[in-house]
Amino acid sequence: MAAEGRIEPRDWMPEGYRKTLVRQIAQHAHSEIIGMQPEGNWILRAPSLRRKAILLAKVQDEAGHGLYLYSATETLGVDRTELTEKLIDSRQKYSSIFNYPTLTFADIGVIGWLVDGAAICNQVPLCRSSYGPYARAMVRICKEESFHQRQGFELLMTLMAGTDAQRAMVQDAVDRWWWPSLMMFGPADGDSPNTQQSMAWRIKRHTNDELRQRFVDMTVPQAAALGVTLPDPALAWNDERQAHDFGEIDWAEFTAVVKGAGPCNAQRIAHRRAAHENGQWVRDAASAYAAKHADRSEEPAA
Amino acid sequence: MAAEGRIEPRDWMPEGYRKTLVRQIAQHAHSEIIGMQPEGNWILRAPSLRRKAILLAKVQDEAGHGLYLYSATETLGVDRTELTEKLIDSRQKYSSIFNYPTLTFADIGVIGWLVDGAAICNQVPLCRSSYGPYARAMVRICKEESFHQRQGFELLMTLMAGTDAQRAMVQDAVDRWWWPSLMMFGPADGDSPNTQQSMAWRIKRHTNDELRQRFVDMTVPQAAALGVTLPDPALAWNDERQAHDFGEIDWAEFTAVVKGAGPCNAQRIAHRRAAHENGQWVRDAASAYAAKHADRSEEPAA
Amino acid sequence: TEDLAAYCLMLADDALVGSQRLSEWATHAPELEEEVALANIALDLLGQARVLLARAGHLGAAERFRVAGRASEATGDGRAHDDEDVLAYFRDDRFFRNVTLAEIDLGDFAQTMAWMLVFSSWRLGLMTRLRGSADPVLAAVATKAVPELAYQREYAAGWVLRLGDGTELSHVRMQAGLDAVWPFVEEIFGAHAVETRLVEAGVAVDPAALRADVDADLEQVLPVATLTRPERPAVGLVGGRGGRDGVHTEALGPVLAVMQSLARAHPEATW
Amino acid sequence: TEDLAAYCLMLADDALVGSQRLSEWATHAPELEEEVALANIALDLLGQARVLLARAGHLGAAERFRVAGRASEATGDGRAHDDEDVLAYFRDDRFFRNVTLAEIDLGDFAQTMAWMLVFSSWRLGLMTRLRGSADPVLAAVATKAVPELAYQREYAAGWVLRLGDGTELSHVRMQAGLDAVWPFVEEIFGAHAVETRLVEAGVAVDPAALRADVDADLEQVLPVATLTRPERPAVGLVGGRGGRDGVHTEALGPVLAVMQSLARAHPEATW
Repeated sequence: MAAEGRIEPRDWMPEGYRKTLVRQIAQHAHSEIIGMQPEGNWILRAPSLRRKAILLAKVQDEAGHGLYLYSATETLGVDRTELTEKLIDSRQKYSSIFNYPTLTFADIGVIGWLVDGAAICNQVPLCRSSYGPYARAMVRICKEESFHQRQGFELLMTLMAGTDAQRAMVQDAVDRWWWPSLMMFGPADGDSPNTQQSMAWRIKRHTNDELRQRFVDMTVPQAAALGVTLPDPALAWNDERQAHDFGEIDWAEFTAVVKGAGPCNAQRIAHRRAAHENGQWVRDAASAYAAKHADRSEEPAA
Repeated sequence: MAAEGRIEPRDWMPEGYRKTLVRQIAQHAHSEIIGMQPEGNWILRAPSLRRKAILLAKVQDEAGHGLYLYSATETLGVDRTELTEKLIDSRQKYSSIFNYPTLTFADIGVIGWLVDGAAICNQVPLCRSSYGPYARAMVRICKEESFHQRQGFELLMTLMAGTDAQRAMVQDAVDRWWWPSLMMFGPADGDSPNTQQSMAWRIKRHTNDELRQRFVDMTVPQAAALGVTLPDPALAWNDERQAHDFGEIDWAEFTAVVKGAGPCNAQRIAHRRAAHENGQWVRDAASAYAAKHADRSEEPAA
Repeated sequence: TEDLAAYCLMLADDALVGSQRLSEWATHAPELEEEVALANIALDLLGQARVLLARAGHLGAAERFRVAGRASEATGDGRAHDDEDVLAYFRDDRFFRNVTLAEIDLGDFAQTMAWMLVFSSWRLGLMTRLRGSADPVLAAVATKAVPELAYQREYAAGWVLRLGDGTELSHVRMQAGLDAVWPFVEEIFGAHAVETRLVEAGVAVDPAALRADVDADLEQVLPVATLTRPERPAVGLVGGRGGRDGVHTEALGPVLAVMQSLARAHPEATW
Repeated sequence: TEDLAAYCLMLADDALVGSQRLSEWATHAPELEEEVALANIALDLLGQARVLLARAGHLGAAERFRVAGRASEATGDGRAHDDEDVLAYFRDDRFFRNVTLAEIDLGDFAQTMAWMLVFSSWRLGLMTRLRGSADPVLAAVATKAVPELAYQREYAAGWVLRLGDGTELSHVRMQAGLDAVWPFVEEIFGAHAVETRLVEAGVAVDPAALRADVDADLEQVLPVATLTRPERPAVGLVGGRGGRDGVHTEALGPVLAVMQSLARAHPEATW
């Protein structure tokens, strides 16, 4: 593994590697699926037909990402139903960022810009993941994510060139999403117990703090281009480090959200649970129909 | 009965009289309940808080009228549950007027003015119904109905004094509700088989055409005061008859709506059925609780 | 051109409102594959609506509502609202010309599939014929729409089969879904005066001709799906007027209230 | 007075949004008696909201939104919108100051009764204390509201008992309803800076003091109803801000979109 080769489904792999991988891919799949909700919240109210089409297509892409990723876990012997049950029973996690509400349409742009941007920082290295199916899924996903990120930024550019109310909407959204976006990189390195093992297995390739710094450095000039203020008085260029200094994350909020006490945790899980349970009879019908059909095709011709 | 005395619940009455009375009161009760739906459609969107309060109170009054009327049928030995089942199985009717949709807020005013107005014409004579409990319920109901009618008219006056869009809204609503309002008096006298018997029993006191004429004569000057046009080119004062002539009702539409093929018949019944069925567990719980409680109070003190 | 603009609005509104209704499924679908497919279909319909609304706008339909929507002078900097958005967002429900079938609550998944089978079968028949329209723009729109609608019809038919001939529960729900949709089917075959005039001009399709298409599809699917063709009265018109005249069901108002809320809160904004 | 206006808005919005939510029950209640009672309670809350909005408007709160709502010059004939309507209809959701408890989906009847027990118990405690406010208008509003809220609390408590100790099904639903409401309870006891300043001035009530009232009511009702006090985490704030700062749940936007749709379609009209 250290030789940068790829592991494929039929290859031998350490059990700890397999487990960690399943957990990581499942969390990523769950994040795509739960992440549809905050954006889905605005599909019916999108303020132009073009934006409606873009948003609908984006949410559709996320469902597609969920599909690839659950397929990748299936190559590791764990199926979608099992993982969905774990999700709705809160036995597996998803990205905590989606436990924040989308309160205005500017949030859609900011999610594209900051949240997808942070996701890309996290995910690009995964395209070189040691596990083949995951790496290949990530190549496709990252491509689509960066398309989404550009769309988000373009929406924000349009709003910033618009009315005062629209500009205020963007600033408000940035104020609410900035810190949660920084939290997307996870706990500080000193508090991240799994990082070393994951890096050794090349499931993970950079530490949380490294990625967070890269994101901040990338985002600051973009914020300037947009004309928005990032809500951190400590944010400043450090000439010595050749990087931006920034303020302390509210780790108490981070912990609360991770532990289920974020603004939308209960809502997101209840929504996903309802969709899953309300769809049970449909999935049952499809199975029953397929079984009947299989039986019939096995019958000898009369 | 011919002597204009009142029949009370414990008095002897002919079976035909009782049946006709139950049918009539039940239909009236159902009409109050179904009639809540077209108005309820605008409670959440009422364009001022004052109008919202008026509308909510009106819909509440209608539920109250339903309650009195079902109580009157209970004095004749038929309970609410049985009648509700008949309603949602389409075995009993309600006023066909409520099978038309409310498409704008002006419809709320027009329902008050025309529909409540027509209902009052139909109902005032019932305050002298030979059956005591019904007559007494009708006194109270008619009082509230004429309050509602005045509120409807006042809303229309306000709209007609408003913007062009508001005036257009009123005219459009009048155009849609005028003919259905005339249909509220039922088939022409020649086609109304039950009228003679009901009049003999003093359940009914005027023929359909008499009441319809009275309504037209009453409404024409009100329309002029409002500044709306009633959508009937044949409408004209007949000096000889000292009454208004008016055009022929579209009896085919009338028959279709009565037979269940109106614009909203299916919707109204489905809505009522859903409310009834979704409430079953609540009513069951109340009964179960009452039964437990009754049991306990019968237990000897420890 | 006034007739043509009205006809474009009719076809556009069917697709726009249907797309909005389908979009309600987003994040609620019974399976991820359905999530993707329903969004896909909603996107196809939205795309059809956009081209047709733009055409209606080109023909002058937007001017009337541009004022009503107060979206004119405010955007003097040249970034005026596109016609499609003026027509979608600043038009009141009484001016929407879709058939009422397009606006009904899609209810559960079975009802949605019943709805989609009828709607796509009907619109596929329409667009197939419209490819030969004397109006080249409509012909082009139709040519692009045909394969999209063929996909929708296949998708819906597949699910009607699976649900109708699946479990006992799904069979009951599928039949109930079909029954619930049925009263709104008759209206889609009635020709509005605008359509009648444009049929004579070789521009539009006679909706009456589409009954055979829909019947054929239903006859092919329902028996195999063990379903019964419903016998329920059609919803009546109001004084002879229906969706094509802007006389809708009570369902449309709230749907548009939500759809238009943000655009109307910022009438002078572009997005 | 800016603080006082904000405080009036808080108390008004709690009632207005709660009333709107309860009004969703109209024509859907499980029994006619409940139809009447729920409408009655919605009307009481609406009445409280109207007086408080008018007061907030008097204190200048409406001016800011009167422009935003474009409802000013258009009504130059003197029939200007009442302040209450400017504040109710032309204010965007981010400027509503209700606690999020007031805006949540009331779900089924059990959840509605759980919601009402908590909401009315809390608001009754608040209004009972507010009768002694240094502000005579608030004191008068509170005096009128107290018996209304006492009725609501009795009504809700009665149903929580009947459902909790009714059938097995109703017990499960009642507990689930209570569980669903629970995460939104903590927020109602938190004091906003405006409240803290007004408490010092003897004008407002400290929300923290209301916890004892609500706890006492729940302790009286839940055990008899055979229900368990839930142990679920409170919903988190967003960067320390909640409903009182205009940071709401995703539920509020669509509720207001519908409520405000008609008024906003005709900004220059009076009704």
